[in-house]
Amino acid sequence: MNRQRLTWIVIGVVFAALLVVRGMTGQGLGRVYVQREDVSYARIETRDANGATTLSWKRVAEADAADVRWQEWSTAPPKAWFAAQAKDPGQTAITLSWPRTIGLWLAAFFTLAIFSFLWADNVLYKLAEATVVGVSAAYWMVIGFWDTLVPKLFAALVPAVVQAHVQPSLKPVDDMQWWSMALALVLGGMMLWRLAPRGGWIGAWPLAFIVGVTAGLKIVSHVESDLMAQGLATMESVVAVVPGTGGATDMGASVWGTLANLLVVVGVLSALTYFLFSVEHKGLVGGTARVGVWYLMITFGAAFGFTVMGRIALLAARFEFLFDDWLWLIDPNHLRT
Amino acid sequence: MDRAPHRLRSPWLWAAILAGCVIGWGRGQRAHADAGVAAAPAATESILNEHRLPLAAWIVGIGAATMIFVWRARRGKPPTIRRIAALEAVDEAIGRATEMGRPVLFIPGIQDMDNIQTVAGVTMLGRVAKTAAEYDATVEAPVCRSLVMEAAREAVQASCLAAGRADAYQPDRIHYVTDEQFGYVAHVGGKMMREKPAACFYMGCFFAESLIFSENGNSIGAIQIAGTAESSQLPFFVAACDYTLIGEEFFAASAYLSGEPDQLGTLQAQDSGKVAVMMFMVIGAAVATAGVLLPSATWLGELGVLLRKAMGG
Amino acid sequence: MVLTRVIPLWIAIVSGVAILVSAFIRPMESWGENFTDTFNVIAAIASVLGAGSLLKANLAKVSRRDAGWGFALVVLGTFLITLVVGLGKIGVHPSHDFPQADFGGKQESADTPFGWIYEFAMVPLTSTMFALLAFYVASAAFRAFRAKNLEASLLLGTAFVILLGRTFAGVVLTGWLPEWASGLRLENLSVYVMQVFNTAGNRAIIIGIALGVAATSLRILLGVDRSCPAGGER
Amino acid sequence: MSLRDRLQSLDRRWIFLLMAIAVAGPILWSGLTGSTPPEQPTDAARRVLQVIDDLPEGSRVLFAFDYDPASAGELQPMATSLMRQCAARKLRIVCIALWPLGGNLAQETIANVIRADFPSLREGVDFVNLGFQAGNEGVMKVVLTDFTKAFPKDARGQAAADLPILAGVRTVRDFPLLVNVSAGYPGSKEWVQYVVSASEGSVKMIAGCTGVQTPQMYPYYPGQLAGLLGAIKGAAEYENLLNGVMGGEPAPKYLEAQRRMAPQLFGHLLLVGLIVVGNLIQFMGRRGARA
Repeated sequence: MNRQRLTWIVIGVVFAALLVVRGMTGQGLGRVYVQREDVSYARIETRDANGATTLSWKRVAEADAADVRWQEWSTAPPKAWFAAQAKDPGQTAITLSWPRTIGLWLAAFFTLAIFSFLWADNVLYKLAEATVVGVSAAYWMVIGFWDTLVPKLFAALVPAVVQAHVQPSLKPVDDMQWWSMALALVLGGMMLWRLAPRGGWIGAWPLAFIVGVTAGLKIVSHVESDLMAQGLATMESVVAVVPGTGGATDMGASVWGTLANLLVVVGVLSALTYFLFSVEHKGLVGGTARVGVWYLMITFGAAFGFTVMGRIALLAARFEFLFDDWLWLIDPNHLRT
Repeated sequence: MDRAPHRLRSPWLWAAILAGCVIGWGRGQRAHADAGVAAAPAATESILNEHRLPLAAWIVGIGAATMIFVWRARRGKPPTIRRIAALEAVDEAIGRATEMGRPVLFIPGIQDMDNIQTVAGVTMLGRVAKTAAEYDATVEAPVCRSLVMEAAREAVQASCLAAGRADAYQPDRIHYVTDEQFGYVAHVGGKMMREKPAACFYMGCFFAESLIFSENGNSIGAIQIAGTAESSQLPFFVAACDYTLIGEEFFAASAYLSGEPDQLGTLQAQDSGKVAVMMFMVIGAAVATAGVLLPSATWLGELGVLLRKAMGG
Repeated sequence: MVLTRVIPLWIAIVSGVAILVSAFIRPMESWGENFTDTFNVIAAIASVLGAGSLLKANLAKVSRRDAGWGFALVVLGTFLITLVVGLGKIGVHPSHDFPQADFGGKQESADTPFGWIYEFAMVPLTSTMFALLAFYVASAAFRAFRAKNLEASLLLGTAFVILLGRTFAGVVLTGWLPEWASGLRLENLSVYVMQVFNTAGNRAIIIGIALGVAATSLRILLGVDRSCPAGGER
Repeated sequence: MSLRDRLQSLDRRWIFLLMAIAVAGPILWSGLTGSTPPEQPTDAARRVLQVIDDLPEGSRVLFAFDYDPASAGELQPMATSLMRQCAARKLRIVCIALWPLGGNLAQETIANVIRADFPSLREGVDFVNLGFQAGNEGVMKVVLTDFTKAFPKDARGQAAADLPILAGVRTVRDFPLLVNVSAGYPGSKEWVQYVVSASEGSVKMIAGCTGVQTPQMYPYYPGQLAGLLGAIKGAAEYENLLNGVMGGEPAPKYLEAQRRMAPQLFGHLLLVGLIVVGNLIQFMGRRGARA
């Protein structure tokens, strides 16, 4: 047995032992409770003067009067279950949810499996990686189908089907939308032609369309909201006049403001000089470009500092999941006490 | 290359004709509206959006500069372009991968083809694939969008053909993983650790994954060259990669690597745009400052307004 | 040659120029917005190709018994299960607004199999992957943030000021400075850095990118770039 | 092997371990003891408090929820505290969302803050949730000319034009304050560009952003942006100030940001320490080479 495998086994055994100890002490750990809600709807058909019927639904309390019924479960805090059990040990209003409890443990397993990559590539990480690839690829395809194809493409081209099975409140689309969806269907079909044994080249046509339109759209948006807007923002007076008390000018603040404005203008110009391609960075241009690089480096340093904050918050959120939701070690939101 | 057939196929000519047709159609619509056929309130407005005229002027200006510099370049006046270290290193990185017998990893960002950075990234993939085909190195490109996969395959196939190595094109090396950002990251991170590519290229639109990729690449000792226009991710690439193309440099990369006079000409056009913006900023700031210092000179104020209008203000 | 090179080039040019011109013509201003929907639909249809690529790669691994073929089997299994459950809306209760529609329900809650997969597999996996960043930031800070030259020193100096200025540590370190020197307190210093240097740097980057995008677009629209994915010379 | 060599070739897993301890330790400490690290609010947070405090009672506030659950960890504490101050000041709160899941988050925030702690406020009169509208900056352009055209219904399906809270509202200019909690596009930057700039000073704006976005928002502060809360730190400062103003023992939900600052503080200190040590090694190496 090599050393690495031994390390893994020891870590695993110690961890499992700690889990067992945690499970035996206090309130235990890692359970999810749910509250059941019965939903019943009755069908109401109303006939107007012309004899046309409209269908509406009313939420009803008694299951007998309902045409459609189902159950919904929502998560209940463990303290609600503790309280309910203390009052009546036979209650069924709040119950342990096996699917969600298993899910919670699975989520904890996946969290640890991904963290294990920090140590080294290993079988747990590979398993987590395979799962996330399979699940997420399918997830986005399902979302693409139900949230894009159905409400956009099918709603435009086969509205009756969508109305009957998915969204009775669907409104008819205008001509422009119909044509853009018909175009999308044709181009999408050409893309799929790649799967055919011959004539796969036709897939290059929709790609060319997408690239062309993207180029046309982006040139407008970038020149307008970036180039012109940022240029405009720099075309302000460098001299700042800051009003002080009693109508006089606050000299100190004005000098500082002027200096700041001057530094901004110098910075923009010198950093832009750095981006010049057709001039060698020598002499005056080289010197200016160097100042530009200093500005860029300060900008990057600032971005780094701010980004780090968010990253630590994300890690903290994962640890909170492990300590709070799974291990029940801490209870910052008072869900159990 | 024979130029005669090109003239007929000159896209600019056709673009001009098309623009003319569209404007003509627009005018027809307007006449239609004026005749009361479609009496919409908008009928009183001009068909052309005058508020956007400065924008149109800027785009036409940059377009004209591009045409002029491309034309000059074609006439045998190739521009001189400064050295971009990151791009000089591309050949070296691919060469090293060939020597070590390990693959080259190319990530064209995590966005779809409707992002211009992805388009630029896929174009760069074509360039890298061409060099790799010449050196006989393999390029692996896992992608996270189906359309990007198709576009990347197109580009790589074309490059292999251009390098005279049609056999080097293996579509399965460019494969789709998942649309999900961190599912993709999990896969690429694991792949890097297992296959240990010798050179890693990150060219496109990146978000949080920039540092995960570049730190993993660093730990396996790969040469890393990155390029992106996402300013929030630039610090991480600058810190963790060997070379980084910053913002505009990334968009210039494909033209630079092509070495074709036409394409280098477009870089000069980019520069002339930059100089124009810089001049507007200097004059605009100077006029605004003078306006504050000499409040009595009303013509300065008027000039300032005019300059700001030219910038869409 | 014509079908594979010339026509795609022309499709790109014509569609691009049309959308560019439409931005300036009032009745056509909505074209660009409509394109978003068109694109999303094409991308959703094209996901069939992505699924094909994923299935092919993993089936090949399984059938060749490559190293790690078991994991390829996990990819296939989880992919197919999620796809079937999600597309079929299996176990989804009807919608409250129109209970009669058999596919009208939403599958967001953990009540439904698809929602369960999302909440207990996808969320923990992806958000933990995201959280790994905190570790990589730490190792990059140790390894890469070295004051090798003036440029690198500026980068790390700024990062330092921001990092310290954004916690209580900054207050402890420089809070004792008297009022007249309050500008040098870390929290105020970080605000100046942001307002002056960061503004200038970002502005230049943004303008540069805008020009880069314009030039890239023009290379496509004028047919100069022959290696872009829109066909052209090979 | 000298200390320098050992540090130079330090396995990065030791750094990972230090990071794990620096983050996990404070979470456990603050979770078990219930205490939070001390907080000293900066001017930026004070200014946010002041801007809301300066509004006369009954003023309308447009509250835009432009984020989703993925960034709720960083932004929810801000949204909670901002809504709490608005409700306590008896401002009339109109919630909207340009992110699909933002509407749900607005609903949750209303339930957590207004329904739980300000039960006397009436929906439709003192607060309302108009839900999500698709269209990104297109929606912003519409609210500049016709507010109820962009948001025709509230979350319960009632026509916005009939709601007492919106009586007399024509455009976004009828809201003296815009509060935006944002995680990206569309968000604070677009609200400034399209709405605040176009309103010629009649709309003041407070933005709460993620850490990644904050550097991009600073160019607008304190000009077009009246207040800016950056990342969890900004939220913690503001939360601390507000708890001081409100008095009494704050509920756990009003301490969320400050609790989250505990791992931040140690994480940042570790990073600073790592940078210092890394540079010391570099410095020692340079001296050694010269000798």
